[in-house]
Amino acid sequence: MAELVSLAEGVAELVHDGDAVALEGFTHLIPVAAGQEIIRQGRRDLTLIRMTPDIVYDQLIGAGCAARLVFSWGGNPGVGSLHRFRDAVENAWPRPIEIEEHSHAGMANRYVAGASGLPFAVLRGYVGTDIAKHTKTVATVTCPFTGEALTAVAALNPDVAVIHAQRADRRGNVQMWGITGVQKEAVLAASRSLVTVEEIVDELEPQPGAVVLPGWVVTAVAEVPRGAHPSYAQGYYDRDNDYYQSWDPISRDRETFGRWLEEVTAA
Amino acid sequence: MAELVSLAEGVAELVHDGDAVALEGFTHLIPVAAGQEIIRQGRRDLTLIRMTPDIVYDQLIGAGCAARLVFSWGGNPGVGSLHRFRDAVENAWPRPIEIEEHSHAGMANRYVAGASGLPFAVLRGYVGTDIAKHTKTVATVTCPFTGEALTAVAALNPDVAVIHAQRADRRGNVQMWGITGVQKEAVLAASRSLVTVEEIVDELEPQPGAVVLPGWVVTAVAEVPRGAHPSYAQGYYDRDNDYYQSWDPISRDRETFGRWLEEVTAA
Amino acid sequence: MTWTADEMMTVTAARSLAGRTSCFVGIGLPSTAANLARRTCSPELALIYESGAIGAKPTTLPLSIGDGELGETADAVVSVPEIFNYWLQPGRVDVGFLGAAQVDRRGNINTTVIGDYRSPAVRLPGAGGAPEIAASCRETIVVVRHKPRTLVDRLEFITSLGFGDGPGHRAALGLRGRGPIRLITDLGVLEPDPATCELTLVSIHPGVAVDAVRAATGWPLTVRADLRTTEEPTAAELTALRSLTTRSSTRGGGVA
Amino acid sequence: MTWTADEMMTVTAARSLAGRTSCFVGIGLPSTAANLARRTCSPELALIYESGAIGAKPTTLPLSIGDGELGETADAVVSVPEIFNYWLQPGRVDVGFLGAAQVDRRGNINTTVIGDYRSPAVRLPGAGGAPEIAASCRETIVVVRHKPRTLVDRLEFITSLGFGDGPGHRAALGLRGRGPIRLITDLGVLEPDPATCELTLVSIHPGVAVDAVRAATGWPLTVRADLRTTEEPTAAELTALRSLTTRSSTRGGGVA
Repeated sequence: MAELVSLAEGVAELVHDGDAVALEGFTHLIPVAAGQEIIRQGRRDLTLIRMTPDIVYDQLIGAGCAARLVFSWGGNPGVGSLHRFRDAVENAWPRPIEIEEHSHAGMANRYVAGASGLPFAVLRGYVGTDIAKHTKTVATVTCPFTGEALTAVAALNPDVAVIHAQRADRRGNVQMWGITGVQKEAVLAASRSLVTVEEIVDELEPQPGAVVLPGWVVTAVAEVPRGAHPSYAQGYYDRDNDYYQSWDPISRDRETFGRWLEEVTAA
Repeated sequence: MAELVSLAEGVAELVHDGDAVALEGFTHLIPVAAGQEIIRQGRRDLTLIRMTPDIVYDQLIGAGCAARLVFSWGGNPGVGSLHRFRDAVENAWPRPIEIEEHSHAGMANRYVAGASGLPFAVLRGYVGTDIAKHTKTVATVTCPFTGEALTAVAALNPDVAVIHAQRADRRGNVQMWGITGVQKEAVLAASRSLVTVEEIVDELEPQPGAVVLPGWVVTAVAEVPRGAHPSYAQGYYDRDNDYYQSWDPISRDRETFGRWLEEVTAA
Repeated sequence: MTWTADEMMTVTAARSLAGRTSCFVGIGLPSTAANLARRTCSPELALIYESGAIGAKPTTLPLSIGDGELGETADAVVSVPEIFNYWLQPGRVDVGFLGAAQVDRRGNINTTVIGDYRSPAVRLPGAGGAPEIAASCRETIVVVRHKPRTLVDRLEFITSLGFGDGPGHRAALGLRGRGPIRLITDLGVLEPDPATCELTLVSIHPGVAVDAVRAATGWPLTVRADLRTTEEPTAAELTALRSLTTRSSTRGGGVA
Repeated sequence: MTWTADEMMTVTAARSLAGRTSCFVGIGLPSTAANLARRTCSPELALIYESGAIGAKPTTLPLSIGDGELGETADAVVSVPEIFNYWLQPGRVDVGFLGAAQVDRRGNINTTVIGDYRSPAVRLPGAGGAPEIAASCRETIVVVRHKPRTLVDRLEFITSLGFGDGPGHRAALGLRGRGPIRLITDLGVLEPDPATCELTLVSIHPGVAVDAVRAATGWPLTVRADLRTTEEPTAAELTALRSLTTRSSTRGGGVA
């Protein structure tokens, strides 16, 4: 059964300096509050893993928490660039960041392999592109039946997965619905997991399209209302598109970002 | 968009002599009416594919429709043996049947590979057992990253998949819920598909745990109320356990079975 | 309260699930014991069925691994590929609970054929989920009725691997689970000898003679020096078991 | 009715989806065109987003590929691994609709970096779903604004393969999809020359001069002898497009 904790406790117990951390969420249910708590607790040298690093990863990178980024698409959806991410890659500010880059299909299959206890996954991908030239986690595998050459990607097994869901019950059974992306795979692939939820309830009423993670595969659950803001939590609140817009000028300038960072860490 | 047809039309159009046919259903939603229509239309030399061949496969085999069986567990759940299946394997009656045998994990992954457009799937399976000695569709593959040896199974791509679902709408969008087994994979792996449903409705109301197959990946839909009897259709009717019991004596004896067959084909 | 040998077996099997978090429930006798465990020693035990039901809490004994009540009472229902790939294969399940047509002295299981594979004397149902349950669960427990033709010296066909040829065999094959740590029958409890991996009698059920167990075993049975007598079923255990089985039989049929 | 160059581009792109069953919608400009197509020439078109939404029917323009309305209006929402493995990879989707930071004369796409990969002049968002959309959809259509720095002679980094080095390259790599059959810009429409796979101008938008297109293209542009002029947007098309974009802008933000 998962332990019920506060967000601060959960991050303190489960996220350590140098860990490979996957904060997953595909536009919906992004664990932003948990990411900012990681900043607040001053974690360093993290390998940040995510298919779609957006604002919260821009914040973590700008705050200097990350030594590496493993990803497949990095941007501010609906707006444009992640300026802190670009500043780190283009100018090594505030520190150099190593990147390991994949396609979405490759990253998704790396999580699938990790969740399945396999060292690799097979897909049709990367062929004819320059992506594979810059990563060691893409290779070729030959079908033992047809002789066809296919692409192999190495399993992803984060030290800790952090996700946000709509609900959990008191035993730590987690329920999320709507676009649930790759969160189940991230939790099942990771050694530890922290799930923030909109609310903890007595009973999880069945919901159409719901994914349920039983408490015995989740390490800790923290109740964090609006923990996905500025992304959305279906059934709870909409995406705050203005926040995504307003992040652009904050992120563009190191000093403006610095002031934002002071406010967050002071909070 | 899937074509709406009668069961007789659907079987006549989509299931041909010599086809590889997967009638899938994992205890729940077994397409029994469709299987008996295949018997009625006198199909021959079929390769029957299914993880859990039960009564309806016993009937198809006893009726002489099958030249091959690809499977992972063959029995009368809650009762015992499939006597027509055993008579075919042990005594080549009414005709010899070739078998290709796997584990559930292997069969499930063969469907996954088929649905994914891959020639094979990777799993941890079959190791140390005698199963692989008797099939050509299990092999070894080496992880290009770790050098670990893993098991590969060949993709399954049936000519036609036949499944039963609770509902479809008039565009042929199919909705099923409860235990949905490997039916989605079977339909997506097959060249053609026939889906029998309890009812055709104007609108598919969302249901907890529902799997929806869009009409553009389904070939034909036939409304066949109680089409899964004696298995069950959650929300419609329960499993007819007495029928499973009563099948045992019918199936044990060639003559009794012969009389049952006459009744079905006369119907 | 008096009890039958089958009841003794099922109660003993249920007790072996005390303190476990999750159990992958194979088809057959194990399902009865696993459901009894949830009503006695292990109320929080997550029952996992190969049909995709995770955390099933049936009120009556399932007649098959895909009964409607399994899905309706489960914490989650997933696809069959997912249950094997995401849940069983990585080794996150504590115990695999298996039945068998035949089990040999090293806990290897046959559920495929008796006799030659291509022209068998008896064609059995086949593997189902057992080979990977036996390979991937952290530990497995096997439940069978104790007969010479069931507990055999060697198997003609290995469907699911126990300890293979003996010590080190599983590790050499890269299997992650520990293998069959216990064989529970209607006569007693057998456990592997640490040195040889051979199943030896560690506990005998009340009122059963050691010679009777020897006679019912297809190999020269080693009896542990510290042979115990299995604790009698409690009234609570028997009541729970009987209410389970009556309720189920009123639904017709019995467990495969 | 008058229109802007962007509107001409989007309307032309939408028209190219007439008669299609399914479209895998990449992030960016394509999303506007695909949603317009559902409101004009292709009401039954199944829009598939990499977030897992299949058959999405948003009433307002999505601001991202994972907007709530995509899931709420979809025929089915599946996991991200499933959308790539079961739906995109087997080649069951008719058209892949892609944007690009740069596209070369053979339809290869760069969305990764400008300059050296390890110390780039400009770091772009990266691949996302595009490499496999470009590889696996039966056909792909690319939509970009026509600028010399966008339509370039050669790419420093190929993120998604078009026709590679030219005829036969895709087949040699075992790719199943036909590749980029059309490049639609705010100036005209380019299609691959069957012999060379080089993108050539087949249609020019009303009021645009061929020299202007040449000047905005990073390679010596071949103009087809049978150059057509693109049909003007109809009032219905423009009304549908404007209602889409207004409704969306009232929600703040624009499409990435």
